[in-house]
Amino acid sequence: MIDQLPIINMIMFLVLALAIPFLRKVSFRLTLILGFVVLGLVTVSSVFILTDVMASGPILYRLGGHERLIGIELEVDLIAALISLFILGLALVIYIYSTGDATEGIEEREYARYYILFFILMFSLFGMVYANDLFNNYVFMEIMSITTCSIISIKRKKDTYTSAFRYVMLNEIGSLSFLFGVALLYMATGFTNITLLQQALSTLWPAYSANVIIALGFMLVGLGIKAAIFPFHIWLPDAHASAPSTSSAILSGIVIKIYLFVMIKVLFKVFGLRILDDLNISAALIAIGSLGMIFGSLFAIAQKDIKRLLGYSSIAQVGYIVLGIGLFSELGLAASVFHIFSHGMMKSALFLSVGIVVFQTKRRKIADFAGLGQQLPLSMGVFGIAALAMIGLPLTSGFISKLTLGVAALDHNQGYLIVIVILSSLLGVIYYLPILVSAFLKRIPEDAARPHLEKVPRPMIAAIVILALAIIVFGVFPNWILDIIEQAVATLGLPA
Amino acid sequence: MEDKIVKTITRIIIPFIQLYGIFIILHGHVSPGGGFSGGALIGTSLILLTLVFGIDKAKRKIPHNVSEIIESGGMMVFVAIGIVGLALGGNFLANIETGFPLGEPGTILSAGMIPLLMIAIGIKVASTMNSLFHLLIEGEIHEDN
Amino acid sequence: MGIVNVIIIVFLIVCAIAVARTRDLLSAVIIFSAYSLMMSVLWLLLKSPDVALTEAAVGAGITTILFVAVISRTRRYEK
Amino acid sequence: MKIIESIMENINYVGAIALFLIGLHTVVTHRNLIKRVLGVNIMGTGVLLFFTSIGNVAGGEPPIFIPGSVPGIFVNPLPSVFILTGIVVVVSITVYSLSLVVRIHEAYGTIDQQEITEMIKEEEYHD
Repeated sequence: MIDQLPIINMIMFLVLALAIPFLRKVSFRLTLILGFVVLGLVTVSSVFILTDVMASGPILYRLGGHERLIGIELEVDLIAALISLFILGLALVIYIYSTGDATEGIEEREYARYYILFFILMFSLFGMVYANDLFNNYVFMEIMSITTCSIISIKRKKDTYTSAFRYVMLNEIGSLSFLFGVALLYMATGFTNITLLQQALSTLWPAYSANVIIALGFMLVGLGIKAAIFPFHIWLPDAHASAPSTSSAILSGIVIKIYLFVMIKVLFKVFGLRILDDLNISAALIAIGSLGMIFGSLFAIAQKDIKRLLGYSSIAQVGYIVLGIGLFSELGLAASVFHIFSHGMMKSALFLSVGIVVFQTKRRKIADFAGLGQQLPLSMGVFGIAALAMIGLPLTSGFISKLTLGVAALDHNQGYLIVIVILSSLLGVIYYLPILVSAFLKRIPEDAARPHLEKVPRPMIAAIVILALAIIVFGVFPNWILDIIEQAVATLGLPA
Repeated sequence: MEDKIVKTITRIIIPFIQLYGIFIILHGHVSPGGGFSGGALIGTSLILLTLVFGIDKAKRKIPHNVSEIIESGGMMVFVAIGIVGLALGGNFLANIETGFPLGEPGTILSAGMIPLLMIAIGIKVASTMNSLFHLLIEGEIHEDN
Repeated sequence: MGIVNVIIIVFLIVCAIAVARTRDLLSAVIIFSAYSLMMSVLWLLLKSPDVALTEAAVGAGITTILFVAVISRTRRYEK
Repeated sequence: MKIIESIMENINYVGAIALFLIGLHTVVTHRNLIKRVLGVNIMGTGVLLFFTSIGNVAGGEPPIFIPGSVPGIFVNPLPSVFILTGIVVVVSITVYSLSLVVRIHEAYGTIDQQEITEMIKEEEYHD
C-alpha cells in the first residue's frame, strides 16, 4: 500500500483542482475545507512515505506497470521525501494565510481560480519531485510555468501582464533548452529514465563527450533561467513586485527551490561526479554562486519598493544554494538543502508579513515603513525576526545554514569563500537593518497623519506566527533536520 | 458573415469534419492519431462554426458553463479510469493487469482501456480548443455564477 | 537522406527567417502556417504519421486561427 | 566536399539546430510581442524535429502493427510520443501567451515591447 502513496498524493491534488469548478456552485466554504483536508491527508501520507523511505530505501513506482525503458517511473528517495514535506509545510502555511485573504487585488470571483491554480501547481511540484524521468520533468516544468504565470498575473492590473509575459517567454526559452539537453542525452544513450541514463552515461561518456557537454550546458542554462540564478535573474524582481503576496511567497519560497532541486537531481543523479569533475563544473558553479550573492545584494540596496528588494535578496540567496551545490561535497550539499528549507521559510515570512502590512496600510514603499513597529507590532515583529534570520543572526535558521556552508567551504580548502559569505551578509545588513531601525526606533510625531489601518483576519496572523516560530525552532534545534538531510545526501555518492 | 454560400457549405462540411475527428479518436490505438489530434479536429469544426455563424450562435450551442463541465469532466474520467487500475490492485493506469478485455488486435474494440482514455481526452480537447478560441476573441471569460 | 528531405529543410529554414523578417504580422502568421504544414510533411517522411497528423491539425490549423484572432484584436503591422 | 556530405547526411539535425537558433533569435531580439510568440513556436518545432530525427531509422516503417502482415524494421516510436506531448505543451504555452498579449493590448494600447517599457517608466516617474 505504501508504494501507492506517491501517486495517490498527486491524484488527490489533481482531483481537487478539477473538482473546484463543480464545488464552487455548492459553496465556497466547502472548497476551502476540502482543500485543507486534502493538504492534511497528503501531509500524513508524506510522513508515512518519509518513515518508510528511511527504513527501507527508495520507493519505485511505475505507472501502468510498464517497464522502465518505455514507462513513466516515479522514484521517492530520501531527499525527495524531505523536499515534498517541505513543500507541504510551506504550502499549508500559505494556504492558511490565503484563506484569510487572497485578495490584495484579486477580485472576489477570482478566488476559485486562484485555488484551482494553487492545487494544479502543487500537483506539478509533486510530479517534479517524484518523477524519475527527464522528459516528465520537462512536462511538469511546463505545467508549472503556466500555473505560476497565471498566479502572478491573477491580479487584474496592467503591470502584472507585462511581467507575466516576460516570465513566460524566458521560462519557455529555459524549458526548451532543457528539452534540447534531454534530446541530446537521448541521442547518445536512448534513455530518458534517470537511473538508466546514469548507468549508460558512466560508460558512454568518453565516446559521446560532445553530446554530454552540450547537453549539460543546455540543461544548466535552462534550469538557471528558471531558478533565477544570477546572470539569468532579470524576470524575477518584476514578477515579485507585481504579484500578490501569497503568489510571491509561493514563487520565491517553493517554485524556485524546486528548480534547484531538479538541478541537484540532474547534476548528481544523471551526470554523476566523474563527468562533472572532468568538466570542472564545480569551479563554474562556485563562481556563479558567489557572483549572485554579491550582485543580488548590491542590486537590492538600490531598491525603493519593498517587494522588489525582497526579490533581489532572493537572487542573492539562490547564490548561496548554488555555491553549496558547487562545493561537490556532502556537507556542502547538506548546507544547500538546509538553506533551501530555511530560505523558503524566511522569504515566505517576509513576503507574508509585508503582505499584511500592505493589506493594512495600502502602502509598499520602503520609506512608508517608518514608525510602523509601534502600530503593527506583530507583523513587523515577524518581519524583523525573518530579516534578522536573513542576515544570519545566531539562534535563527539562517545562521545555521550560513555556518554549515562556511564549514563546508573550509573542508573543501576554499576558505576565501567564507569571506564572500560574510561580505554578502554584511550587504544584507545594509538593506535590511535600516528598514527595521526606522520601523521600530524612529519616533513619529503625535500629530503626524497615521495611515488608516484595516482589521486583519486571524488566519493571516496565525500563518506568519507559525513561520516565525519555525525559523527559531530550526535555528535552535537544527540537528533534528540536519541529521536527516545528511543521511539523505549520503545516498548521492558524493565525497564526504 | 452574411454570405449564403459560406453558410451552406459550412453546414454541409462540419458533420464530415466531426465524423473524421471521431474516426481518428476511435482508431487512436490501431492507426495514426488519437485523442488529441481527433479532439483538435473536432475543435476546429467548432471554431469554423463560430467564424461563420458568429459567436452568439456558437455560444448558444455550447454555453460556457457546459464547456467548463466538459473540460473538468473529461480529465476526471481520465483520472477515474486510472484509479480503476489502482483499486483493482495494479498500478495507476494499469491496463492488462486490471483485467480490461484486450479484444482482437487491429479492431476498434481492443487494447483494453486505451479507447476509453482516448474518448475522454478527445472530448476534453475539442471543448478546450473551442473555449480557448472564444476566450481569445472575447478577451474575458464572463462567469455566470 | 533523400533530396526531398533536404529541400524541405531548406524550405523550413527560409520560412523561419521570413517569419522573423516580415513586418506584416498577418503575412508572418500565414508563412508560419505554411511552415507548419511543411513540418508535418517532413514528419511523414520521417515515419511518424501520428505526429504529422497532430501537427497538421494543431500547428497549421488551430495555432494559425488563434494567431489571426489575436491579430484582429490587436494590430496588424509591426512598427 | 566532405563537410557538405556530412551535412547532407545529418540534414535533419542541422535543420533542427538552425530552427532552434532562428527561433531563439526571434524571441530574444524582437520588439513585437506576437513575433516573440511565433519565435517560441519555431524554437519548439526545432527541438521536436531533433527528437524525431533521433528516432528515425534508415529504411524503417511507421510503427503501426497491421494484423496479418509481416512486420519489418519499425522506427523508434518513443520519440513520437515525446513529440506529441511537446506539441501539446507548445500549443498551450502559445495560447496562454497570446491571451496575455490581448490583455497587454487592452491595457497599453500597443504590443511593442519598447513602447510598453517607456510607458511603464513614465508611470513610475509620475509616482
